[in-house]
Amino acid sequence: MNKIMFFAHLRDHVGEESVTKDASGKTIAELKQLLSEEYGLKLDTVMAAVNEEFASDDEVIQDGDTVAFIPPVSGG
Amino acid sequence: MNKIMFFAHLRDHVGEESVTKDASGKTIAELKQLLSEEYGLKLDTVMAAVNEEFASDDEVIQDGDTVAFIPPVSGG
Amino acid sequence: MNFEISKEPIDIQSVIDKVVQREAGAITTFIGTVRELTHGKKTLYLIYEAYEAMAVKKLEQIGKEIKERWDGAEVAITHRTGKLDITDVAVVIAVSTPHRADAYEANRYAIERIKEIVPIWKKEHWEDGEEWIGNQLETVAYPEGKPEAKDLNE
Amino acid sequence: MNFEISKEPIDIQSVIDKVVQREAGAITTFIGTVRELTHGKKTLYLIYEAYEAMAVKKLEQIGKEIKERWDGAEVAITHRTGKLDITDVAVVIAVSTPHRADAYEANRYAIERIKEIVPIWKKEHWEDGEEWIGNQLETVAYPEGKPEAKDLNE
Repeated sequence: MNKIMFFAHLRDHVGEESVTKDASGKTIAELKQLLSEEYGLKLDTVMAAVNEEFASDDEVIQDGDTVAFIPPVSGG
Repeated sequence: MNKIMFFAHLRDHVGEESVTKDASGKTIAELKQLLSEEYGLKLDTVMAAVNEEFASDDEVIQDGDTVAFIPPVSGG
Repeated sequence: MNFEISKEPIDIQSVIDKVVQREAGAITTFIGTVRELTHGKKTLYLIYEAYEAMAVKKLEQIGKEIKERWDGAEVAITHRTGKLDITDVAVVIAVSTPHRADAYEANRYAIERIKEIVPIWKKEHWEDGEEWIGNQLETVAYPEGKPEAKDLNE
Repeated sequence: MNFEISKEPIDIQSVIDKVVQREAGAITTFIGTVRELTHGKKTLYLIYEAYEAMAVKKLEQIGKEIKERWDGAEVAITHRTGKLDITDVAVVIAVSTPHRADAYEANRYAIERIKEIVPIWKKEHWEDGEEWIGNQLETVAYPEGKPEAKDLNE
């Protein structure tokens, strides 16, 4: 299983800090597509992180990985 | 009369923080020449200030003016 | 612990203390504060949210990048989260180096990198609404909202 | 009293407090500290001497120059005098501005100007001697040891 984390407007939209899903074997792009359909999220300009490191769209998710969606940041 | 102030190595050399002299009517250049002879000071690369403002070599000293000699600064 | 995310107000002196070194002649700090007006619009307060574990890692990465680029540099960064009022301190970056030019440049580099790669977001609250703010880079076009390829997996 | 010469240790936070403003999103500070090694030579301690009345005036002048050049800037500077040990703080410059690029640039301007026009001198003490140090400008040739004509009578 995988922990999927949301931040900023994504968190507000989904209404959860994280959800648990089996995403193993899927690419980030495939997971984005799935979540877009399930929650009506717009994820095409959103970065992903796998286990706290930025990940590209073609990275394949392993069982146990934590996936986070990172909207454009605005710290500082 | 005029208060003539010395700083840094000039103060060490003269052995006084300041001396009192009548320099009125003299230019800064003339006062430098006089002090060079009297104390063996090398003042050609030293700036002067009159009443706490930088003064050029041709400025004429008035009675009551405070004159200070300002070696290259090294604050900060 | 030179790189921290803090829910409490930041003690600036304690961030500075982390970079004091006998080899340093210069320490620069950048203190990001909550400004009342942005594009003429009045901010009431901000909420900062962070992906804390990853944010700390990315701050550490920025510190590492600085030490590689500026010889003898020490770096400490603390970023606040939660509700911040006008003039509250959101971030403190302290950099020490042997010579002052490096201290300014390395510090500037740190804030620009924070605005590129550190997962922290702010929500502005105005009298007539609220909004999560996208990237705040003032100088770099960043239309896709994602870090450059070079930033990935570093 | 945003511009001071102090015989006592400088409280950095109190200098920063002077430039906090609701319009500022950025505060930069420069903290000049006593470095142990200069050109490989080991400093034991420094003595700073100032022409205090004129130094305060010249710091005020620098503040005025900054406010003219950088819109909305606030500036505070305190310079220490007396005996300073390694890592002691010699000078603190705090600048606040609405936007961060200005805060870095204006702060950098302040330290360069201090090294040009403010009558403060340091005497370095080493194991084998001591010497009053001439100008410390790292970037500008200044062979005559005097400010540019434009600095006079400003």
